[in-house]
Amino acid sequence: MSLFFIVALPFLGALLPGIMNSAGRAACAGVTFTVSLAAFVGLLTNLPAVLAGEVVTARVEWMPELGLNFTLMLDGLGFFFAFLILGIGLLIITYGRHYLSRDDHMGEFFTYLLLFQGAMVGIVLSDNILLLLVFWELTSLSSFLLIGYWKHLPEGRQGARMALTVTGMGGLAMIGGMLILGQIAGSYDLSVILQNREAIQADPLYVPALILILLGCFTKSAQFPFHFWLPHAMAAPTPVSAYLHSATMVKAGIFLMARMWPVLSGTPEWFVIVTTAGLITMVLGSVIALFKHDLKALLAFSTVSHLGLITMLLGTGTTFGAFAAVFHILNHATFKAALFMSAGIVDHEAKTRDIRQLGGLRTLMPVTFTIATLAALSMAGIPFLNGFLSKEMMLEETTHTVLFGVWWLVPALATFGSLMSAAYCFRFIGHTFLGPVRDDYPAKPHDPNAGMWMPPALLVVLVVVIGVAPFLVQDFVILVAKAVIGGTADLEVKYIKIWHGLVPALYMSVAAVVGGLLVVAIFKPLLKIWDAAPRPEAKVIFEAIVETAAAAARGFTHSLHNGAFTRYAMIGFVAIVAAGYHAWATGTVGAATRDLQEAGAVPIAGWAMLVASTVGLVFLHRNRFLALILIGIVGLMVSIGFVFLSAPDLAMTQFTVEVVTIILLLLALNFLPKQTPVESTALRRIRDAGVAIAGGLATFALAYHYLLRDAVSTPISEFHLANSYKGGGGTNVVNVILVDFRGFDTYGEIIVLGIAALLIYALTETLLNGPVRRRLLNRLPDQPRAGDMHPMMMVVLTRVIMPVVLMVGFYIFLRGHNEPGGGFIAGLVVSIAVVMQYMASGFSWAAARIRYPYHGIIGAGVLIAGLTGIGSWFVGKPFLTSDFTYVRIPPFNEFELATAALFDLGVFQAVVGAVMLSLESFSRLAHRPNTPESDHPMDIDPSRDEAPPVVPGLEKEGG
Amino acid sequence: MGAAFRWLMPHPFLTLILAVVWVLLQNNVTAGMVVFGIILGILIPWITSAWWPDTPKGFRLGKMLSYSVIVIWDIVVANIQVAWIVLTVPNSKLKPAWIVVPLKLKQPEAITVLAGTITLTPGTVSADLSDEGHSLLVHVLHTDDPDGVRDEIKDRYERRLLEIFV
Amino acid sequence: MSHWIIAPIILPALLAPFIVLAARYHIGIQRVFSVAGVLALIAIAGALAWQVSDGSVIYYRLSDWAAPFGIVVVGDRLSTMMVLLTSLLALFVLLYAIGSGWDDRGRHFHALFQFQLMGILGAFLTGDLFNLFVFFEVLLIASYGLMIHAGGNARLRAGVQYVLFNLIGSTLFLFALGSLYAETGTLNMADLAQRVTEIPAEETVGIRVAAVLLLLVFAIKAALVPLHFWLPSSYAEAPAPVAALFAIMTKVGAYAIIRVYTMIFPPDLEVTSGLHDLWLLPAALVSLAIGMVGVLAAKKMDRLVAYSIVGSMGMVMVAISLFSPEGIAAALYYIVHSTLAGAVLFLISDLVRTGRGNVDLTSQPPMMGTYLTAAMFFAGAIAMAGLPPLSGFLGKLLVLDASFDSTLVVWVWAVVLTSSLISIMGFARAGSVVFWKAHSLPTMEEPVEVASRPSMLAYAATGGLFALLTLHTVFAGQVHGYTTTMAKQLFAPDAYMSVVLETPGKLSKPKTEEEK
Amino acid sequence: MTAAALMNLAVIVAFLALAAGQVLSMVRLVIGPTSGDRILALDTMVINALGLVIVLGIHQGLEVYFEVSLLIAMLGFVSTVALARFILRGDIIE
Amino acid sequence: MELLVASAIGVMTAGGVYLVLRLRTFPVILGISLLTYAVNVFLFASGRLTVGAPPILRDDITAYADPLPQALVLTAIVISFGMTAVVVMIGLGAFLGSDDDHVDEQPEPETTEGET
Amino acid sequence: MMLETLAIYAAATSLLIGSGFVLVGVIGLLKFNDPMTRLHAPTKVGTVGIGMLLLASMFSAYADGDASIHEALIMAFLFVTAPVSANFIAKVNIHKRDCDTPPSPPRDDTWSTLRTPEEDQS
Ligand code: NA
Ligand code: NA
Repeated sequence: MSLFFIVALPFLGALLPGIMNSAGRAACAGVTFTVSLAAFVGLLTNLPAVLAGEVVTARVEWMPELGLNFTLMLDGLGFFFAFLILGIGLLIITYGRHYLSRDDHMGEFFTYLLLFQGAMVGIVLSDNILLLLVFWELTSLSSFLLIGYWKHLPEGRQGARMALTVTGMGGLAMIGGMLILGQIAGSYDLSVILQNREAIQADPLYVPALILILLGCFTKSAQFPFHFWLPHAMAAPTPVSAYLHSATMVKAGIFLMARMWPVLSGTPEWFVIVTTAGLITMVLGSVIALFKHDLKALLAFSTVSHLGLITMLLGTGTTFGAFAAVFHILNHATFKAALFMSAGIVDHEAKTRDIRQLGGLRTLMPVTFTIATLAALSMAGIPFLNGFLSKEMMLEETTHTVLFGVWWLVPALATFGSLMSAAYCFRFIGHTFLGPVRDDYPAKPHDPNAGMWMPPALLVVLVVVIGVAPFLVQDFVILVAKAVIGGTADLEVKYIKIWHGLVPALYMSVAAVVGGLLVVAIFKPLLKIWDAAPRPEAKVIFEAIVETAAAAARGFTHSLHNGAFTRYAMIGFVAIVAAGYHAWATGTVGAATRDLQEAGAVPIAGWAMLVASTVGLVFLHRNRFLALILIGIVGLMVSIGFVFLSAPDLAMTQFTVEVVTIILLLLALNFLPKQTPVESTALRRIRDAGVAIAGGLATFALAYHYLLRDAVSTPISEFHLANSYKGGGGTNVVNVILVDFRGFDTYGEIIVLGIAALLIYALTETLLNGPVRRRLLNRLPDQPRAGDMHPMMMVVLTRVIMPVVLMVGFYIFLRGHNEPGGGFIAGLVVSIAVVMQYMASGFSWAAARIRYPYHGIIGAGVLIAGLTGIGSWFVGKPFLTSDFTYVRIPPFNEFELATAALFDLGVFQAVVGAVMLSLESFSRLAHRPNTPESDHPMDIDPSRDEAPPVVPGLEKEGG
Repeated sequence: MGAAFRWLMPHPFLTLILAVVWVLLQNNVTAGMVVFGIILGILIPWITSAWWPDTPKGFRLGKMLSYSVIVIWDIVVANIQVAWIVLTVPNSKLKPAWIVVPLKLKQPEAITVLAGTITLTPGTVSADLSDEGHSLLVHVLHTDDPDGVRDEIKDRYERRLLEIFV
Repeated sequence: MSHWIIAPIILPALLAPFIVLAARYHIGIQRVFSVAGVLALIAIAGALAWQVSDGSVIYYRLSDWAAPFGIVVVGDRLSTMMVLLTSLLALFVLLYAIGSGWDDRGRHFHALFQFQLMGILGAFLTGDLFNLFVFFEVLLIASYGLMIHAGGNARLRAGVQYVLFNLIGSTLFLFALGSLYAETGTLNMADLAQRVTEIPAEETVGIRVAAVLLLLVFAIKAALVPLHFWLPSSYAEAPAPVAALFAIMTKVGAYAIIRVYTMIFPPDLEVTSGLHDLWLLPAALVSLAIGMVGVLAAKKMDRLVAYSIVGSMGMVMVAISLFSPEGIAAALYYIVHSTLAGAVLFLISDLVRTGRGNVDLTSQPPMMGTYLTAAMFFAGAIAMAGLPPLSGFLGKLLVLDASFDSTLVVWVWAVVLTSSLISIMGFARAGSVVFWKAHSLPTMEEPVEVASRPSMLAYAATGGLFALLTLHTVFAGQVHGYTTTMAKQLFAPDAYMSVVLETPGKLSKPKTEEEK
Repeated sequence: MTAAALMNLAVIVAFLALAAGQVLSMVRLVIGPTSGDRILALDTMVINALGLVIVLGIHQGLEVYFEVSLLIAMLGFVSTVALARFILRGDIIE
Repeated sequence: MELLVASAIGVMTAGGVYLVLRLRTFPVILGISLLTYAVNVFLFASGRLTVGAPPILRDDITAYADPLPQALVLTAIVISFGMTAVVVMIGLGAFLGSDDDHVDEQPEPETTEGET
Repeated sequence: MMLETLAIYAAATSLLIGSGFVLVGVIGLLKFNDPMTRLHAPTKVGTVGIGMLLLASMFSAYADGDASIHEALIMAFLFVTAPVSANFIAKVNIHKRDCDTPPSPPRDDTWSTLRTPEEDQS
């Protein structure tokens, strides 16, 4: 079967259990088993090729530019691991089907399990280190889900996050390492990288790469100092622990070290780091395991210890070490999975895993006892069981290993580790199964059904078979070991023997077993010492670190983003000025190319007014009404400046906008406090003033710089001046630019205005339909009010002047193309005319007489502008292309008809609609439906003295 | 005919004003401009008629013109007077006063013209209207004889306006 | 001249006023037109992207005036891809808004939505800097409207800050444009690119300041630290579909930086050397770090997502600031990813809100629709945290790979990898609290009043974005290959410039002919 | 004195008078003390600005400032009324 | 003349920045308005300063003020008007909802929960 | 030719007179010590001042050869609106009690500004 299928099957099959959950537990497990089995069989179909020494490959490109491709390969090492993963997987599925209770969501469980299985198979079959990274992280993710499977357990959630964080961290480090490796080798394909041992080890980046990759391996394989997450992952259901934390995932790190062995090993750095970490882990794990009361915790630390052992073997960098490591991987997988399942059975039956509550199960659960004992003895290194063989090889290897120049260091520690290992195995057997039968088990224990004990039993059979007849697997182990060391080095073939003679390893072994028994004998006093000794609790430390990190992150983030706009603005201003200054300071300043123009008294007076009003505004801004007047003067002065500097259109626009803005601000100020209180400290004001002055100096310098220099080449506006009349049909070049040369800008501009109005309307609606409404209705004026709402003089004047202003608006609109003016200013003028009417006779009276909805006016305006643009398509011209002609109809003078005028009409409409809709929305906030509405345009009208009372409603002609 | 005219031209005087405004805006008196001005003068009041519902009755244009001449003359004289007061009379010697002008005028347009005239002419500003609209409050800048000012207002302006707005 | 290239701008610009004019009281009709418009946009965008995929440049003269005198719209690989991305995002966001009923919780949602699209698409397509300003304003003001859609006090208060900060940004933009015009006398991007080369070495302050001010403007849009402060609150408080749409808005800033600082002020331009190439990368790294730290710090899921947007923009900017073809290619791949991932997370956050009434990261009884929502959150978190197998991981690899030659490579790698870890911690913490811890609490007798099961359409829309993310992952090779050609096109802007500057328009001959 | 010289002088005098008028009005605006004074001062400043534009038109011999003057004349009034209404009623459109 | 215009820009910018840094929305909006004036004049000045030559074509005149910045400023004025209206409205809405016109978020009591 | 020269003289004279009036108006604004009296100066004197400037503009235009009448429109605007502006400012002064309290009207209750609005009575 293609390697792709082997990897893909678990992933694709992962969907099935989730879907099949409702079909029943048997179906759910069945389909999972089938999927796994299919992959397993698929793997086996490749066995002949592997045994023949071939490397099976498959390749599909994914991201060729990056070098990340679906490149898979199957050699001895890969086969070995895949075999373990899928084979043990089948057993775990069988076991899990019986282990999970009826309350557990089995579909979810098996989905996660298959995802994990796929990821693991992916790791071991990857021929591309980036692809390997993908699967690597996938195992972290799927194990996160599996560990946290029992969501209601805090230990599960915490264990899951701890595992994810630690292995995630390692994974991220490994990304770095792998990328360096790929950069050195020039490819991310393993097959290429494995050929580049010399180049890689000679590269200055070898050490960083090595450290980063080992970080990944050590975290995944729970090597010191990252061993602490593994015991907490034991909160997972036992099948998970058995599968992930003994047989497969934790071995991923080991696998990777084995996989990269040809290129990474053999250097002093590798030796020191890997061996030391392995040795410490082995010793530490075994010591902790001894004192664990939770069966699974005990097993977990034993796993840590054994992984340390394997790591140490790989660290030696010798071929024999690699060979021994491979063999121990195999053996450990068999006995450890069996042990986990046994522990699970005990837990399942006795409803406790606490070793202190157990004992005497030998007679109650004979089958389980047999299985567990054989597996534990194998782990303890008792002859004729497979654990003995590989442990002896390990001890043998240590006698050739000299660390830090001390010859006895490694053998002594290894022996001590083995001793402790034997001790906890004996304790496991003794305190669980031996001793008197108790009467206080949480539940009455008995052997489970065959579905649960058969899987571990199968494994124990292997334990015994390999232990007695190691030659059966010898060729296979050699094959795998060869794959590890790669084609470059020769494996000094050693036959696996039970009896090597009286070699040091044997003495060490004996010492370990005897010592182990002794330790168990004096366990109680040892435990007292252990309990009394202070020792860091990983869980507490981890949680403290995470919570500290989170608290620090919170403290940092929330103090940085404290919701203070003033702070954000301050930082922004400082950043802008600083960046601008830096750009300036690192540049060159040439001589001025333009002369200063003389300024007469009038500009100076205007300037003084502008400065005075600005400064006045800054100092008097707390009086908001006065501030409004002052900003009005600033605007007025700017307008006058525009007039002076040859920009009549701008002056008109600025001035009209100013008026509308003031009206708008007055409408808003009606609701707001009329004074701004003093809240900031003097120091803060000084600081703000400092920033403000820096900003002012910056813009001053910049403006002055540009004003004294010409542009680097002729401004494009030369073209506009030259072609405005010829091509645009207008003599007001500014207007022609607006409606023709850059009509597209104007199109966007009126849309901005239209959106503003829609927004204001929408928000008003929202406010009036929300909790604000009540507040508005109950609002009392915060200042005394005069009696005359709609003064007569104003009303009468408006009657005459509004039509005149409308006419002026029309005039400005028409003239815009050739003289100052245009649709925008006209629109503002017309709006102001209508606003005058609103101010004179009030909102209700005036609004009732408006014939056109402002929404419609905006929409129509924007549409007209757009459709005018589209109109040019029909004559084969681009959007907004203008055309014009001159016509003469007596008695009128010749006049110009331009499509630009139509566009300008759209502008005009949009402006009128937008301004009016905005102002109307503001007014609606103040409008109170419960106040009496006037039927008259003015409050006081003596001509009504004799007139009959007006019937309300009749007056609303044209409304 | 009358109704149709009223509908077409709710405020004939306004139409006239608008036509003049149009010609002034164009800064150019041609036939075309005048015609166009009249068209606009009809069109715009028609659009805005809803906001000027009641047409003032019996407006006398001729008398209005002569009234305007008087007012313009008064404005010129008054301004010189006020300028003199501003420049020469010290604050301590200034004798400002409130005067109340009881109104015979009823039409808002008429009252407004009167109030406007008062503001534009000798040292007086129309400040307020009483709450039923029967008296006008006027502020005088400098006078020894408030009642005389009141009588002159009534005689010189209100009397004429009563003839214009019948 | 084919008119299709301006269709992405004109279509929403006509549709929106039409909706206002004809359908403002009928939410059903609005929905139909809005969705139909977006579907049409997708078709048009797809066709345009296809048309320029061979490396050609489509060019359109508005009002028939040739560049640089008139405004031109230019479509190349980059701009059309951004248009397509925006349209696709818009479809699912719109469907979500409809499915969740968000569009009916205030007025004018659909009109504002269309205008928002117009602004964004215009910004991607225009070839004129002042016109870019106008489109920025269009997209901003529409975004203000959408951001405060449906009102509410917290939202309005956040809205005030959002608007104010962007007003400062708009002001800065005008300062930058004034400086550029004063210095060069032109506004067209291609023309600018030509004119800056004429600036003498003894007179560089003008153009240097202009270049920096413009960069700062775009940096505000791209939420680059220390100009990012506007983002977290406003994105968190915005209605979810709006926030999801906003995921593309930060990319407008990134796009503009890519465009302007590869064509007009490329890294090898003498007069502006030592500016953006100096401190853009550090700022990007700090953004990435601050964003991901914010993920860990967040107390609410919507804030968490908002901070992740800051972080992912940091990542994008890291890649951009390498200013190499590889870096830009990586950035463009990552831009697509982070847009989709950010949007999807905002929608999921809203699914949570719908399911339990709030998005506080505190344990509460199980919500409605937990399983699907939890699964989606898990996937979204994987994408955003840059874990395999989704595109975030691939993007991260691309960025790391591209940064290998940078002098700051150690910093890049350290920050990228560390911030990944922090975000993993943050997402795991959040997911665990919201989705797992709930199981340890008793189920409520009566469900929270405000909680309800999200609608199928809402799930489907979210799922649709996931489908896009998946496609982005599965076809990562093809997409990255395309972004690589895109980056190459960007670093050889001569073709773009010659198309823009050498095509005659009304009353004008191309510049080069005049010179000959 | 020739007509042109007189005209030149007159223009300068007018400019100075208007400028002085602006500055003095500004003084009144700042010292107030009443709201009425401030509105009045602003109104005066707008009128003076209008005067400036007119004189500028005379000075430069350009017609194009007419529209500007017209607008100032029309709209200055509106802002004065709006400000006064605000003091009188709070709500300027009611 | 150039000095006057440039310094006016500087003064308005400084005033604007100072007001933007105030604590209430109203002065902040006034500050933004000042900044808008400053930048409008700046943008206008990018066409350099010309007295008495508005860009309205006349038969006998060849020199005009640069019309392009004028058109740009006009667009900018219109846009900033729309923006001002919007920010005033949103600010007002926020004030009406909370009776508080601080521009900064006001601190609220701390509530956090660790995940264990 | 003669007429044009005369027009220039007229324009100059109008300018001088106008600016004089403008100045006087502002002096009044500054000099008087009561809000109501301050109101007199600029609203009227200023108006005439600007009127003279407009007249100057008309003369000047005539001197330049293109007769101009549209200044009259501005003048009309000013003359029509000035009283209303003054009226509003006077009302502000009365309302804010910034001036002497006016005598009661003979026929009606009070001045319209001083009447407390119904909805404010409580
Ligand atoms: Na403004
Ligand atoms: Na703006």
